[in-house]
Amino acid sequence: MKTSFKVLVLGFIIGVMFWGGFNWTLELTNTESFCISCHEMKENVYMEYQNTIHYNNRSGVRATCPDCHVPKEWLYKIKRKIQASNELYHKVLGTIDTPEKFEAKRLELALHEWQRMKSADSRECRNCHDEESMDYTKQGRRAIYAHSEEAKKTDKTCIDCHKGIAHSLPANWEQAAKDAGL
Amino acid sequence: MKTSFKVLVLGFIIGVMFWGGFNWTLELTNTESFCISCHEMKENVYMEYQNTIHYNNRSGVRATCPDCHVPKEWLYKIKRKIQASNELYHKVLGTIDTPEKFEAKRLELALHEWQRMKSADSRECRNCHDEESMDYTKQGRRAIYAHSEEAKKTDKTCIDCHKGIAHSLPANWEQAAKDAGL
Amino acid sequence: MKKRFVPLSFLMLLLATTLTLYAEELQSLRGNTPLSEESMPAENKPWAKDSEPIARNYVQQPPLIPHLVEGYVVNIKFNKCMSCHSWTNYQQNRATKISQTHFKDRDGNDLATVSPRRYFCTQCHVPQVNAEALIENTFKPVEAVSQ
Amino acid sequence: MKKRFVPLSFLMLLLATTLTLYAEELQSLRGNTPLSEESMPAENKPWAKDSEPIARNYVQQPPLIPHLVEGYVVNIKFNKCMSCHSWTNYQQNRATKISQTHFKDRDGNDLATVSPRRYFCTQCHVPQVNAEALIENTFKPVEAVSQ
Repeated sequence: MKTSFKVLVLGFIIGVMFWGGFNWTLELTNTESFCISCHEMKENVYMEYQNTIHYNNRSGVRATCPDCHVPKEWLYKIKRKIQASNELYHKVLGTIDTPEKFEAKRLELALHEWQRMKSADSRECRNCHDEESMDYTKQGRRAIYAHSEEAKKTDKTCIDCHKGIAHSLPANWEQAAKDAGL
Repeated sequence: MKTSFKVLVLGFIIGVMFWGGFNWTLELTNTESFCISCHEMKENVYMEYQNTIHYNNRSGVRATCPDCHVPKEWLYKIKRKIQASNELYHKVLGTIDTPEKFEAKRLELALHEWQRMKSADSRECRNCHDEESMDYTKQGRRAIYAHSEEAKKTDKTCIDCHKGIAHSLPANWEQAAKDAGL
Repeated sequence: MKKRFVPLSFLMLLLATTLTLYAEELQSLRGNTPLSEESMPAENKPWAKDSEPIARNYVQQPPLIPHLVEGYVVNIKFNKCMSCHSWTNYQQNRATKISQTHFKDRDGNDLATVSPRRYFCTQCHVPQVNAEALIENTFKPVEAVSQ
Repeated sequence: MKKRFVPLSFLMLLLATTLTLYAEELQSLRGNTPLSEESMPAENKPWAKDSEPIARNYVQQPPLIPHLVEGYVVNIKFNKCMSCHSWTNYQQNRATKISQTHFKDRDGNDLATVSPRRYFCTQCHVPQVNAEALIENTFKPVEAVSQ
């Protein structure tokens, strides 16, 4: 009895450490510094992102890679992380290990991401940009119209209009997006 | 041996559930809806906050109660949560359960929070507003001067200037803050 | 009786015409839309961004506010304007200090603090939007205030 | 030789005076600060916020851009302006459509797409800042373009 209690406590401690460690590691892979530890990310998309408002702006509120590309809710996050194992596979293959290869794949990769965002009703955009908190009167004329009338009339989601705000757009993306229904 | 392995697994599962459950509960107490479940918060500070830029702004990026008042790093968070047990005690006592009582305590409470923020170099402000991401050229003349020259010259931290941006200021706060070295 | 009726009806016609013309020129914020229909919202005029002090146009003009004042509270407990424009703070904040005239009551007695009738700054000092003047005017500032 | 020298030196003096006067009027961005000292940075002029279309001042004037264009990319792969101002998209975005003149090459031949010499929009169309004119001028738009 005494021994099995000790074993129980041991199991408990291992359980706590496992779960804490698992989530800690998960968060470690959920940082910008982890993302740009691959030169594929650092030399292409990260460079482009640095010229955008999500990197540098008036109030200094920055969105980093995982803010847009990894869901915040645990289940969606795990799902995305498991899908990302495919990225490890292509990292080993070297599928996009030169800027030229990356450029050739850019449209395909962008379409994947747009598809993911649209199907989730731009969930990751909305983690930060909440419609309820948005003061249209502080926006420009075009944004007021787009947000208050156009978007509601046509049931659009953020990514429908806001493509290419953080990274360069692929050549001929407009037709490709239309064909894919994005 | 077989039994103690089962006990170990049992302990492991309990450990995982305990740790998962503990953090899940911790996060539940770290939401705006939890904060304003007390009428003390809902009828005073929450009402005031709704008129400010942290509630409603151009881009719809909102800061909720815990974003400013609870540290994000685990250890600091736990420390603040333990201190918050004092708030439960005063909730039971009814120390600030009318607007009049709250008003009478406002200066004291504000001084506590300013002290906490100043001593942590406005850590919670900087969780969102990173100096590195801040584009001074997009700010007004006064902000450019204050951020690029005044703040650096005098080694100031956010809360030194940005008092009262989310809640009403107490009467005579200026002298009281000066006396407290804030 | 009949004699009087003619000029009266003429006057009424004149009045009606004038009112109609006037109504077309001066519009409410909802424009000419009938009450039974929903009008287009008036165009949103954003406040002007911070600028250098704006020159005055006449003697005794309360200076215009050349910066954003959104969310600046002036109430019984607190006057946000004073956190920069008071005599204590103006130097550190490189702001214009509040005029000595604001320390006098209506009888001309000097007070130690800002006179209550001068406490609500935006009663006289107003920020600007980048909008066209509703009515054109050709007012020219006097030489004394135009540098 | 001596005869020629006098008017030459006179001309040089005149030139030097003119240059000096000119130098005082026309300043570089660092103002009059000597190179050995650090100059104050020039004042930051924010781009004008979105407004209604700005009236043209002369025939053939490229219309000014009445909105922010920061971060709008125009490169070999992509022209951000065209995502609103192209013939395909202008209606949905309530934008001015690109002029038919932009589909002609320099020899006057009609093309199916925007002519390469017209592709870089901001070469001719420019956004505005709320700044005073560097040099005052009294130019008045012709009647044909001033509505």
